[in-house]
Amino acid sequence: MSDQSNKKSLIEKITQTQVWRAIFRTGIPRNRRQRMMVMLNGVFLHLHPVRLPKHAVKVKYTWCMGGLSFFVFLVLTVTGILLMFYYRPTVEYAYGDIIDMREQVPLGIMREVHRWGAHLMVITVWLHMFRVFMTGSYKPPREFNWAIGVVLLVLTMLLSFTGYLLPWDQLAIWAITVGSNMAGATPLVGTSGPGSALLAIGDVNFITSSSDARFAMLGGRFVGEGALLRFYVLHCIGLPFVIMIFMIVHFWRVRKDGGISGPT
Amino acid sequence: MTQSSTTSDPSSNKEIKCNDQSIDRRSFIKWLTVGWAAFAAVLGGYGSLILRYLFPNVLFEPKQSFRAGFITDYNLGEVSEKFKDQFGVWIVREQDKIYALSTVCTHLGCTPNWQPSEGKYKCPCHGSGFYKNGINFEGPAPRPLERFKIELSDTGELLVDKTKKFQFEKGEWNDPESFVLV
Amino acid sequence: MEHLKEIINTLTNPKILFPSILFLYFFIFPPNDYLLKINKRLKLYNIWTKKGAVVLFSLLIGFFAFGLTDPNFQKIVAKPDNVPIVGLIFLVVFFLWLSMYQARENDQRIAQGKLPNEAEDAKEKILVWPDLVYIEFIALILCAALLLTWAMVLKAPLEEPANPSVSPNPSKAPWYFLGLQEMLVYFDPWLAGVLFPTVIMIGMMAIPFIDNNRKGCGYYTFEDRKMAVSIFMFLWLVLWIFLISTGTFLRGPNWNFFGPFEYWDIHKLEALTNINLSEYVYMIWLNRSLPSNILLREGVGFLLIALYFGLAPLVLSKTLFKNIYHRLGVLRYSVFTILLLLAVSLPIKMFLRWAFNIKYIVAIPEFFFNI
Amino acid sequence: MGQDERHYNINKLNFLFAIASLVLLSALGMVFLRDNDKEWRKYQTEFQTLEIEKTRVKKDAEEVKLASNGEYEELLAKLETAQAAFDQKCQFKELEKELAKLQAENEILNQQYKFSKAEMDAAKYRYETAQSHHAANLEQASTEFYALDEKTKTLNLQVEESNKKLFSKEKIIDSCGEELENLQKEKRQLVQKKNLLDRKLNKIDPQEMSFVNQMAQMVRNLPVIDLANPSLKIEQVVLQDVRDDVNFMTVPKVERCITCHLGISNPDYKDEAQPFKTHPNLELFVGNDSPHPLEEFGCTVCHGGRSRGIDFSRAAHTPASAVQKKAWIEKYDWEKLELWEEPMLPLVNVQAGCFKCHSGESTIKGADKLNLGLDVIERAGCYNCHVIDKYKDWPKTGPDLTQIASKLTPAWAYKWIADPQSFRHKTWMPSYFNQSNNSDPESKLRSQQEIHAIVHYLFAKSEAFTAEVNSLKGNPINGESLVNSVGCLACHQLKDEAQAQPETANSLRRRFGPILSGIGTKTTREWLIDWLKDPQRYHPQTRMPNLRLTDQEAADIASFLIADTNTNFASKTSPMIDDKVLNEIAFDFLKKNLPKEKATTELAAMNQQQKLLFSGEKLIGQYGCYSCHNISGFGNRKPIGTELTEEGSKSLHNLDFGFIHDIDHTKEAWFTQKLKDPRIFDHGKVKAPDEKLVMPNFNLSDQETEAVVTALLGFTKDSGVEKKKVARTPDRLFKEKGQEIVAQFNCQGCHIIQDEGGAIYPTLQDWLVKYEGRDSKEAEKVHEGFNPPNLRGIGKKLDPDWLFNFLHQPTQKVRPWLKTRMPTYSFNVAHLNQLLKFFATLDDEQSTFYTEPDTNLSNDEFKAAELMFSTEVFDCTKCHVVGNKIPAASEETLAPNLALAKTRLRPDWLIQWIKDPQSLLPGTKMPTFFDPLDYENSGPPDILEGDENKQIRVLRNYLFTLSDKKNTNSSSDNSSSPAQ
Repeated sequence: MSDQSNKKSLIEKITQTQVWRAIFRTGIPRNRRQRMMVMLNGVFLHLHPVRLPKHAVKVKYTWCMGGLSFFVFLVLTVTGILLMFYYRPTVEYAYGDIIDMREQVPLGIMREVHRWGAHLMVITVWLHMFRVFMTGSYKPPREFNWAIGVVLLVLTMLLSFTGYLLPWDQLAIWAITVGSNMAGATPLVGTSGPGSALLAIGDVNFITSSSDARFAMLGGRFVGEGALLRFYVLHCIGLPFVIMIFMIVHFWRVRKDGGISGPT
Repeated sequence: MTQSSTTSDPSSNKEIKCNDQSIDRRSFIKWLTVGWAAFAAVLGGYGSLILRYLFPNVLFEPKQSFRAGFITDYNLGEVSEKFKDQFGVWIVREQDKIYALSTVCTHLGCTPNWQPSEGKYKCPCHGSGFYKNGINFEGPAPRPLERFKIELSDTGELLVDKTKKFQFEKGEWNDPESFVLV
Repeated sequence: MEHLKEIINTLTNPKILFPSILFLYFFIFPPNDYLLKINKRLKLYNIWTKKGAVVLFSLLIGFFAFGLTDPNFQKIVAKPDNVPIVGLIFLVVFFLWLSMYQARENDQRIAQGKLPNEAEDAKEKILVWPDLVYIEFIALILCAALLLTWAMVLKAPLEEPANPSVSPNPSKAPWYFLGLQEMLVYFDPWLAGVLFPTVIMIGMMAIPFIDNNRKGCGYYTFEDRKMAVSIFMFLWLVLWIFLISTGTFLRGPNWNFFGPFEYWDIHKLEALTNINLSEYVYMIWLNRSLPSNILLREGVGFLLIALYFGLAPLVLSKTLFKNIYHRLGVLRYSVFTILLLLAVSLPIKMFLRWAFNIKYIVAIPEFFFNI
Repeated sequence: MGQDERHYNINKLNFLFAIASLVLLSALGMVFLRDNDKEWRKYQTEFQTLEIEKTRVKKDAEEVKLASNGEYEELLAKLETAQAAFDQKCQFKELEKELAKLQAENEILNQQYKFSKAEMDAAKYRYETAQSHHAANLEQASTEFYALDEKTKTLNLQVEESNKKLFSKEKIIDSCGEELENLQKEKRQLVQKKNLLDRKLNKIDPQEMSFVNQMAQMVRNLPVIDLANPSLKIEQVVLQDVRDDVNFMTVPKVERCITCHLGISNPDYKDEAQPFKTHPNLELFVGNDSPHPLEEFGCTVCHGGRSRGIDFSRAAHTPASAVQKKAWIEKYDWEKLELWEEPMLPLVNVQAGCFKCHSGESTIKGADKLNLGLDVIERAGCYNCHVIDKYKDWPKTGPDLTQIASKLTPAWAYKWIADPQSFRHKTWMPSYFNQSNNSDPESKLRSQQEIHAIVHYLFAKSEAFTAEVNSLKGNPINGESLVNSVGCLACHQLKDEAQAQPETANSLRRRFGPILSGIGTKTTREWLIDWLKDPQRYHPQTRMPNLRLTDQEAADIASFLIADTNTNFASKTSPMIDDKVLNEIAFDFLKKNLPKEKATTELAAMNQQQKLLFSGEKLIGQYGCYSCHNISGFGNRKPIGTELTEEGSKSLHNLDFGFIHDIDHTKEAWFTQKLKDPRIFDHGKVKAPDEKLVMPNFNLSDQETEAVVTALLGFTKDSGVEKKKVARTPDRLFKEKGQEIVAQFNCQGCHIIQDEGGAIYPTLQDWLVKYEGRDSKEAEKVHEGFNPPNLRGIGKKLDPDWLFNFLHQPTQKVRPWLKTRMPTYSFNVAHLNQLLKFFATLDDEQSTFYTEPDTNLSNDEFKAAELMFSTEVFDCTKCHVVGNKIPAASEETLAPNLALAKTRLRPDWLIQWIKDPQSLLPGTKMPTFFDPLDYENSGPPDILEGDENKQIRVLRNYLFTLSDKKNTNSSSDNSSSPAQ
């Protein structure tokens, strides 16, 4: 008996310490005020407003796809960071490291989660876009945020595309070869694009296989060491950095444009 | 609220300026222009810096071009297999020109063999046959073999550059870079 | 059984499948009142009921269940990298139905003079804690569970080590770009790979600025914004999801078409010879050699292109798009029609290729300029 | 806060903003400017100008050549007429129209064919699948296919017909222009060189370019734009097989030297200044056809330096001299590249680079300095104290001291150890005493006692040895002649020259054994006679061979050598034994192992003899005397020096520069200093006598020092070049092992092997003048006849059994007129087999055995052979010795003993030799009887039907009979063929 009362008071004691209260300002949200405060005070929960019209809470309306996209992005970030501990982006090691991720790396599932997560994110982002279109949510005042969303969609696919090369298997280099050859056909700045011959003075051609758009993308004349490194850097640092900035703006604008869309 | 008061009341701002220092308006514009022009130039500079950084000064790729010796090293009508293993190229000397033929079968990418007695390249995988000049005549190969860029160096040596291909079906074999006149 | 497969194989040949989808599409998502009337008369609108859902999914599941008995189908569908696309098909169909179901309900309410469901709901405000937060929490837990299970069941694919001298047949781009790769069959890379993606991106960003219909914001509806939904569905479902599925499941070795139950025979041959418009004009109609002057040679092609993008908007503004022209104004209208014409150029080019073996309308390979 | 809630004056902020932006802009501008102002850009620009000049000159020369070429002018004229004729005759307006029409038709037909064929192929596939699946539509597919097939075939026929028509029409037009075309082709060939130069100039020379191209040349190298297609660019070679060792792994070497050294492989630039100068000896280095092409070997694998550097200092250039250093600092702001282990080798030591890959060879072709360094190391015996991998298991260089008492006196030994140079200036015995760290008065006193102790130990431990006494009285004059002729001078010199002469490989070969001066002061006649008769009796491991001297000869030589004395040395006195100092020495050694008190009592217990003996042993251990000499009691002691196998890779901070600050902090400077004065790094250090540096001074000349330093720099870790080393095949190992034996026994003192050696040759010329009374001109002409033979080609030439026996016991007289004797060496069976394999691999002779051909002769053949052999035809015995029969001609014209042919020569070789001796041994005296240029008619026409092949074979077979018949008597006296 005394034990139990002791325990209870222990919990109470803990929740009443200065440390606890310094971290959890509002306490357990039991009443309306506390439920509002918990949303207002938390840095992450603050993404949401305190109150919403009823339709916006319904899954039927939102499909939860935006939130899930963000969640999958976080999963990809975490798994991606873990994979980076074992993966070396060089033509000598990349393929072997990928094999090892299944063979000897503990729990050997991180790469699967990362890869399927990447596919899932593309799908959730598309469905999110679909939902936003079907509810007409791009209409004023949310035009700009729709544009941001389009950028995020493109960035998502670029992230997936850059990650595609990293296993350095046949699937990887040929998918990237097919993809990057298109860049070589860019008008004016691609060697096999229309008008590349125009960027020349006299006999000196300025668009060559080592100075065109494709080269800038691959860091070489064909998919090789340079491409692997470039795609790695873009995949792990460059594009995540950019997409995070756009995501911040996207979320911020959701709130600033009047919260989630609804009939007016 | 403070924000709105400053923006909503620009006239008072202006008035003070105009009354006190009328010359300042000109220098205001002047320095602002200079400042933004310089700043724009800086941004452009950084942009070109990043652009330039994407193009390395040297490449570590395996060599795609090689020296193939002198024209006199090749006998008339001969198909030289000297560079087949290392670079995947046949050097063919004809009556009036010399060219470099790719050793990749256009069907499924196998490597055909040169059969001097029959005067043809025969692919061991699916039996595609090509004439000496690379044109397909039997088997499943859909198009002729590709040719590579070939030119004379300053010293008169032949230089083969594999980064540039010439395809017959595109009419590229008439391109002067696709052969060297003897 | 085999017979059925044969029939499906024949039907899925894009030369048949694509036109029929195009045809059906206008009745399922009618862009104007006239077609809507037909749609309603045909009771096609009833797809978006719960009964319709049962039928739709029975068909879909039935097809896959039937298909999985076939080894060729199995091989393609069960390939780890293709699994997401199967999932995508189910998800898209489900959410398509879900949105249209709600749209249909709302449309009916509006027709009855009531407010849409969402507006009804919006009158009431709800605290985010705990309802929404909880829902989201559950959703992401389910999502994580899905991911983990998926990861355990299906190994991420890993093929042979990269080998630049051996190209697999077929070489496919990542699945989400297969729409672009499909376009490559009909357009030069600079169009399919560079210009179109850029236009798609810009066009998508431009949607809110072109669509000046104030109705239909914040609730599911079809009838309030027929035109917008119809065009979007055309681009998204037909030109994107459908082409991706085609590229994944129906494109085999040598980029030949294969029915879902067909064996991917590397030796399959199709008559794919085609011919440029200029050759048509000079060699077949005028019975002479091609002129050596490029402009003269490609003059007809250039003229056609100019007419397509110059004249068509004008004609349309007076005829079919009269209302739209008035609603959008000159600038919006021109951007809209140009984008639309670009999008429609793909089916047009497909049709030209299939019907007349037209390779390029303008063919200047000397400058890599082919249209 | 002001009225409008502002604090700063907005104008000021604008101004500041403008200034700040301008500052940033100018900083950014500097970034681009600096990047555009790199050293290598200047060099490349300079080189472009140079290249233009060169090309212009070449082109002008070519034009002059063309202008003076009559053939060319003629051709031009012909061409003109041909052109005119063509213009006149070959205008086929009608025909061309027709042709155009035909062409159109042909194209259309072709297109139809293509379509039909594609359809047919598809139909065929459908038909085939239908057939294999037994599909219902088989019939339909079949008819479809066959219809299309038919259609395609017809179309194909039509196409071919059209082709034919087209072809015939084209031929009419072509044949008309045929002559013109041929002429044009001819012209093209003539002016090809000029055209090439023209084209090049068009590309590089602004004067020959269009204005637009000039613009392009300017624009293409501007900042940022130079990303596209610059003419100035960093050049590099990536070497997969030559790798940089980065400790965790090796990575391919990246060579950028050619970014500035632009003319390095182009012979046109051999007279230009650096950095454009051509590399010397392109046939051996850098050139595409050389064994070391640039694209496979690069530069720094030999030269050292930082191969990725493209800045003068950062490439780790190293000046060759102080003068150059100063010049470089002025010209290039040169500074030593710190934190880089492998700076470029100074030009004087550059051959060190060869050793990386060629370490197995004893003489490296073209690397004379390195070879000299290695030779010095071999002679001086550096490897005795310092382990060097290359010289593992090499014999000790110093004489055996275990029986020293029979040869020397203690007094002589004392004086010798104290200062060997006072006895002989050029001796390999180095100086231990009176060096920079032991020449202060106190050390000098100590040194005296140390030497006493050492001498005492040596003599106390000396074993008994009795020389075989020879009572014959020697004739010194005869002795002198013998010394000069019998072969001593291959390894010895008679005179000790104070002045250092530049050394060559051959002069070092003649310092293989000690210089024979002052013998009278050194040893006794008895010992000497015994030594000369059989050196192995005194020292079983000695490399001094047995010359098989008769007693008289030995006595003669001994009395000649013993006559030479060194009076200066003899008159020197040695100091007395000083007990006090001796005590100190002994006590110091005792103290090391014992507590002080115990050491004191121990010392007190010893008498002087014991102290000397005790200290002597310790001192021999301390100085390492046992490393070079056999000394009793030092059987298996390890050498005392640091290992030198990877000395060249040693990090600079592992070299102790001590307090010496006036030399460069480089490896080569340290090595040089160490060799010049091995004790110098003790300077300024506080050290007990037994802690001092002990490396002795070899008194090397500057030339020798430089050579040794070169070799030391070459002793590197060879990681990274494995793939480029010559593969270590069995043949390769035979060669290397053989070369090692050749070097160890100084075979090249007498013989030429692999085009090297014959050190004795010049001395034989002197001998001819001095003792044979020939005048010097004649001697120069004939001395070849007295030289020991050149061993080129003996792998193919000599019968392996014979060679084996001969090397073991060379008693058979092949060339009886030679005064020089092939001595008897103490080769063991392993040596002999290795030598046999060595000579065989040198000549690519795979096996050391062969099958005996049929050498029988019919009677006719025998007669024919005799005829040819006789004076009538070839007159072989005019020169050739046969058994005892020595031709009457003067000695220098004599040729080897033919009686030995059967046992000595390989039958195949003999055929070749008779056929064309010059091809086997260019410059041989053997006459060419069968002219290789007109072989078919070269033999005597009336013998054996004039069949040359037969003549040669028969002659060979005849020669093989000579030993059997005529000379059975003669072979008896040199038939002491070894028991093997």
